[in-house]
Amino acid sequence: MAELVLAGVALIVIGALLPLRRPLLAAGLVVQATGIAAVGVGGAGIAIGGETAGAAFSPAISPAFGADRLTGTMLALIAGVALPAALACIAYLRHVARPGAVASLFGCFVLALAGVVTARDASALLACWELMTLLPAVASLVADASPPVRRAMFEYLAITHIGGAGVWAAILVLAERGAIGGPPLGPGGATAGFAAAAAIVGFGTKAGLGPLHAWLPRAHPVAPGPLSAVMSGAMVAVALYGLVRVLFQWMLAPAWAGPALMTVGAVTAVTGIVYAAMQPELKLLLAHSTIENMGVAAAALGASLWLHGEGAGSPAALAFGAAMLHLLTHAAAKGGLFIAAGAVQGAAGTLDLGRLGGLSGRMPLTAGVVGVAGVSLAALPPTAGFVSEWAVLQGAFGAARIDDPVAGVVAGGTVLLLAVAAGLAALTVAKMLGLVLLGPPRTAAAAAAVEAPGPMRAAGALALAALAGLVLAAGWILPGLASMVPGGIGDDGPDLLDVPATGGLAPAWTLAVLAAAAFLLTRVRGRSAARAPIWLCGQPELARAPYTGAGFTKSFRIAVDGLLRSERDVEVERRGGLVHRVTSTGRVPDLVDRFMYDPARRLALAAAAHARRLQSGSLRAYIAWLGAMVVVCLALLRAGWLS
Amino acid sequence: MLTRLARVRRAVGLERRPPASCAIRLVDAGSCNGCEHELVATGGPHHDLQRYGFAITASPRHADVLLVSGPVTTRMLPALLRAYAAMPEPRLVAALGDCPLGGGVDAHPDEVAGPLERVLPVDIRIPGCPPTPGQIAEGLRVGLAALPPERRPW
Amino acid sequence: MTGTAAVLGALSVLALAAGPGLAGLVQTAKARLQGRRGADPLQPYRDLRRLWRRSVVDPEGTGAAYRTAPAVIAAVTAAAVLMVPLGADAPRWPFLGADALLVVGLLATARMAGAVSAWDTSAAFGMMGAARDLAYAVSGEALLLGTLLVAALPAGTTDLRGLWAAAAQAETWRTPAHWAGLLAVALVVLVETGRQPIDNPDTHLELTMIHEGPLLEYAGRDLAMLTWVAGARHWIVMGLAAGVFLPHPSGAAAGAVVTVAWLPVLAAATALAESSQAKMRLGRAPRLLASGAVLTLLGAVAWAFGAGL
Amino acid sequence: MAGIERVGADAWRDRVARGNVAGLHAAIGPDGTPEVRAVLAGETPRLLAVAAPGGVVPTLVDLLPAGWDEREAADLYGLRFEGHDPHRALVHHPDDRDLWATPVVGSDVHTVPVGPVHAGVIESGHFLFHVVGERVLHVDARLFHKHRGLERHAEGRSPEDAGRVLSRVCAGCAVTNAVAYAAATEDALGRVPGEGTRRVRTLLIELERMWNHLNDVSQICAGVGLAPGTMLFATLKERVQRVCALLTGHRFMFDAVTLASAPGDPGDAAREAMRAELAAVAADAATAARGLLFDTSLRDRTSGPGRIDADAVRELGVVGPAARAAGVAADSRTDAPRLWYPGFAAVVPPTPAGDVAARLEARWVELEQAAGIVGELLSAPLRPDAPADTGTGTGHGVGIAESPRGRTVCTVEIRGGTVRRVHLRTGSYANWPAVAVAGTRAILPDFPLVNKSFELCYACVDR
Repeated sequence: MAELVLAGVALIVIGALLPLRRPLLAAGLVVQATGIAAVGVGGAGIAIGGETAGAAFSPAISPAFGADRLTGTMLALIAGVALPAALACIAYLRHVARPGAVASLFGCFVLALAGVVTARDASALLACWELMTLLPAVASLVADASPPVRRAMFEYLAITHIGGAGVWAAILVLAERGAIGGPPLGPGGATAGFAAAAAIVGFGTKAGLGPLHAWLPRAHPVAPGPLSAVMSGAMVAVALYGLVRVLFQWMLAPAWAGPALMTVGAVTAVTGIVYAAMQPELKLLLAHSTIENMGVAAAALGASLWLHGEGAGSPAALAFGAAMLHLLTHAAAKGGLFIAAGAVQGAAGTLDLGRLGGLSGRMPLTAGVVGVAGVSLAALPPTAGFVSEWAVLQGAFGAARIDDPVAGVVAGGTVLLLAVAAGLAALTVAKMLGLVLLGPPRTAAAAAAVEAPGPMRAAGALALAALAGLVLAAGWILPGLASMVPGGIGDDGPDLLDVPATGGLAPAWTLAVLAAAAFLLTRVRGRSAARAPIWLCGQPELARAPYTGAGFTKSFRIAVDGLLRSERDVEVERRGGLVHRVTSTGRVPDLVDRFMYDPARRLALAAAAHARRLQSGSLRAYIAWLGAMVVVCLALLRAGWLS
Repeated sequence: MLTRLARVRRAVGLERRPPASCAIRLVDAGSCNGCEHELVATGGPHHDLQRYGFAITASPRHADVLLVSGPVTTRMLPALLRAYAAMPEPRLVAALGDCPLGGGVDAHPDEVAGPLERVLPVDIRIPGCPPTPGQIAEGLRVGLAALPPERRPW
Repeated sequence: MTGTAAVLGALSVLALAAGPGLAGLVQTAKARLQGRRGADPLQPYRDLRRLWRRSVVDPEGTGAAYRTAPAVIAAVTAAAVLMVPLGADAPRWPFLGADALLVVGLLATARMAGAVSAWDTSAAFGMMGAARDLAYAVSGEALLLGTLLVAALPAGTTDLRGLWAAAAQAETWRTPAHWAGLLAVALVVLVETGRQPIDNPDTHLELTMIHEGPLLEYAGRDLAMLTWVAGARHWIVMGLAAGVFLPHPSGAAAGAVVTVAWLPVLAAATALAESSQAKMRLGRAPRLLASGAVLTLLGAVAWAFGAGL
Repeated sequence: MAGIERVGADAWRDRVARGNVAGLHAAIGPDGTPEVRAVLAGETPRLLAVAAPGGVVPTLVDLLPAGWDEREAADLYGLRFEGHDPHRALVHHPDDRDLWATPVVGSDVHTVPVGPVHAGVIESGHFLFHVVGERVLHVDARLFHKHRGLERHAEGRSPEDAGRVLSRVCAGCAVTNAVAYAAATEDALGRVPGEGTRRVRTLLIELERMWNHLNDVSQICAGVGLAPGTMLFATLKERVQRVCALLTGHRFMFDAVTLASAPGDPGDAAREAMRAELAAVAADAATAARGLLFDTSLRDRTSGPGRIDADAVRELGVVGPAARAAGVAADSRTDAPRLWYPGFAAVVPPTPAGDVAARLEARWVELEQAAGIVGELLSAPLRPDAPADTGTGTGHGVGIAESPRGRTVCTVEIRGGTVRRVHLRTGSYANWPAVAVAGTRAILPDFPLVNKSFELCYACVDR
């Protein structure tokens, strides 16, 4: 299996070089896709087979790569998103400025992701980590160097690097203590606390955990479609993978880490989905939803860590498996949705939710992807999204049983917050499905939309297959994933997720039975269905007035207006005793931006005015500064100041 | 309030009616509001149309009977026809009051398209200006019962 | 499968037919409280038979989402009905399991199918109802999950049969968590059956509709399915309330009888609750549900403190 | 006899601005040119007219709440009001929304069109809500779906026949409209009814107020889904209507008030039974009202939405209980020489906040007041005047009566024993624009409640 992965990597390298010659663009991407498929199959083989390949983890600072079951799982996840994305690239890159360079960078980005999960020492890990951060920014700027993209990428790099310092700090401390590959760092002392906190901040930033999530909704939407699919589906998951290695494997996490991670995750989930629901643009909506899902996965990891610390092995393993399954299901759904977003943009020329509509009849396959992935994202049974959400909630229920007063507040609160997030996810997905797929088309462009070109359709079909596969295989996958932490739970076979202290789930059978029942009910619906205009209280068809996105979420906003502080202004123009015209403006401000980033930005700008001499404005200079910072950190470490 | 209503119910002492089921949608096609007042009163404790299994529904899609009041003004005619078109088969039309039957107080000929018979097939006729709640309840019950069984909603 | 399990399983299947009767019971009780005689509790069945014989209508411009929604909603609701706990020995359906969280999920799926069908027709009242339904579900799901959490803590499982068994134990009744759940489940019943002060199933004011709004377009058998669903939801939430939170003996036969016997009581209580207050203003109802959820959180905290045990 | 004064176009705006205008309407003047007439209310109501040669007259909308009057006159008589721009159709129903609705713009704005066929048993009328989801930005009311041309139908007939046509304008205000028409006709013919007729007419108009107010409270309860309240007040309304039927032979008292006749005395025993029954209804209503007053769930819904304060009342020309609920103690019964209201004083509710709750309270206090008047009038025999012939008179007349919804003004022009023009401007007509404004400040699900707190007639407006 490891050989397959290596072969795949080689193919991706070749595939990344080919597009530099323009005629070979499509061929290069096909080679890349083949390589990605090989990596994915190899990774899945490793995950299932349980073999370890390549180097083992080592505290030495010398680049080494290898794979274990967790790595294999992550490789499969990366490939699951990157494979359809690579195919989608073939169609998508026709629209960008320098397709060859972007296609090449796409391959490099996938390699960087694979590098992070296969890295077996600190140097390889950090190098791949930095590449993983930089490459999408470079690719985005190559594809489109307009000011908004430049600004978004600047903010992306600024925030991920400020937060990313935590990754360096945590990894270097652990490496220095020999914990990577050696005995895990003990839970006591300031070092462990520092490492855990630095890891949560560092990896959490990259995973989109609040409050350092602000880069994500800026960067993901401006990246080229297939690239944003990989960023939103895989890159954030890789970040949480890093957190798993640190907190679960290389150290015995301090007692506060579990509850803290759970709280951060639950709060992030709600914040992310609240703003997802308010977004007027499809990719912005999807990006905010990614924040939500990473919050959910982080909450499950927190529960697992906590239960682990309390010695509750079996529930801890379930929560861990839940987090990993959630990453997988989210990757499949989000990857598919970003690819579909690319198809929609190609067909309708916009992603403004107010200018789409009625695409279900015109783009059936894309509509299928949006529909199935959306329902999975809303965590509705019997999709894989529900299975993972169910397992996450079971993890939180398990944590609530911990004999500790804090558990009631944190775990109980997490259950409620996750429920709120699930409710909002349904609202968001319903809004997305309605505005994109259903109702009358809102513009002429939407009315004239046609299905995406061949490669894009193939990508969509692959995404659908991944989602379907996850439903059918959830019964195998979840116990398998859970068993990747010590003290795994029993595997009762493929049909019933027969987890102790639950009533069990049978996703595949549930799907089959519900689908059969629904099909039978549509058959008995009555043979002659009369056509009639929609009933509009006696008004003619022209009175049919589709809802707007803001209108759909208004009922919710009214209930929480005190918290959201939405801004609204209605101007009534009166002349000669008559109302001439009414103008309404309104928006929901991002409160994290307003109360955290705006003051911080003002402060930073003021500081920058003093430090203008250091400011060159080029990306290279920032990287140089960053390198210098790392050197300083290393020096401090050596001097023993950081330990 | 609840105890007072219980007293009203005992005082009125309505009988249970033979079970039936019928959904009715009203379209006011230009009435003076008298028929509407009396139709609302039919649902109150003194007459209680629901004990017959009759319900006034919110949408013509749910309705078996289209109940029309008023002389059918030209401005209401399109809406009335749309309501009829919105109903699933089989559908019935009932005229409520003298106006749709053509016997009500006359309106200006330019402004009315009625009587109802001129625009829709009328199955049930409930005369009166306006018919009292009792007359409406009886008119509907007897009118529906008089239909051939295959046309009866239940 | 044991004999008891077979009997309880058969009862669950019978429950598929019983939901509309429960809704009819609420309507009859409401009519009585309003000083009317009203229709008898069997009226929903007569209505269903009438609707079943009428033609369906496919509004122009709608597609598969509109046409399949009633079937999807009916199918998932039927699955949820089968899961209502009637005893500790009830069968675990091999295709469903017996997990409480799945019931929450199935209800959410039905809600989503309704919202999607509303978007498909894009008629204002359906949209309004769907938007409100989903907005209320945000705190409604927190309430429902919080309620299940405080039931699951003493029971030690989310298996509905285990929850049923726990409610039969005296120790469970000594935990504040259970009492918090008991209070919260009353709200769950009102919100999930779409009743006042949250929603008004008898309203004829289209601008105030929640659950009724998306139904306005449906006719014939589509409407019959959705009408059955409205009744079946009564069975689901009242059955959950009775099985998980109300006292009953632990024996299989007596337990099932008492659980089912609670349902008319709950129906009457629902009618009384509905008749004694006005519908809440939009925007306030979610806050009521949220405070119910916070109540369950207090129950969970009390559990964590080990209070009462 | 109400005179008519014709002024030139230059003096028109100035004269009208100084008067107390109770509505405008168009008519055809004696020389065949169209003209616009304004009713000037006061001790003796008068008519002011301006000729519209070429169909053009200066607008008044910047001076007084006459928007609907001008729109109606423009639609029905083809007039153009200079300065009233844009003219939006009111009676006519063009398909193009731009011709009748207000433009409301903004990225998230959409519309919710409701009616003319409503989900409930409600009269036909269309409302176009400009909203963002639940938040109402603007409401366009499009009534006149039930326009039957009754005024035009009455014209050219004898006063009696015209009265019969007008008696079917609206069931809810049948007596008020008949009284206002009779007063206008009698004014035009220079007659004053005797005390007996005045007492009977007052009795009937207050009976009508009683059942209407009971109905309105019932409807407000329905608006918030408080079914027991709905049902209880519906039974009380039913009891009053049964008394009406006993007294006049008709549950809505159709044709009870005509130029020629009024119902006679039912006999002491029957009259006493009616008086006792109405007193019992009033007592029951007071008890039930107290129950509602202390119902916090109801209070929570009614307090706040649909606020029309005293300033808005004056600006919009609101009349009736809606005005009094805002603390404006205006009531045409305080000065009603053609009816019988000795010592009458307008009452305002205890908390005249102008919201739904205040309008609900206004119904209660007025109900009590009406019950008192009815009780007093029923304690003496009813002795209407002997019928009189309307003859072949000529003249203009104005009749004013206070309907359950506010001041109803009827103007009649009779020439040679034939009605040439009759115009009915009811309390509902005056108040509809205020409903749209009150709805603008509400959220969508509160609009039905706001609407029911006014409980205006459509039939009265559409005619």
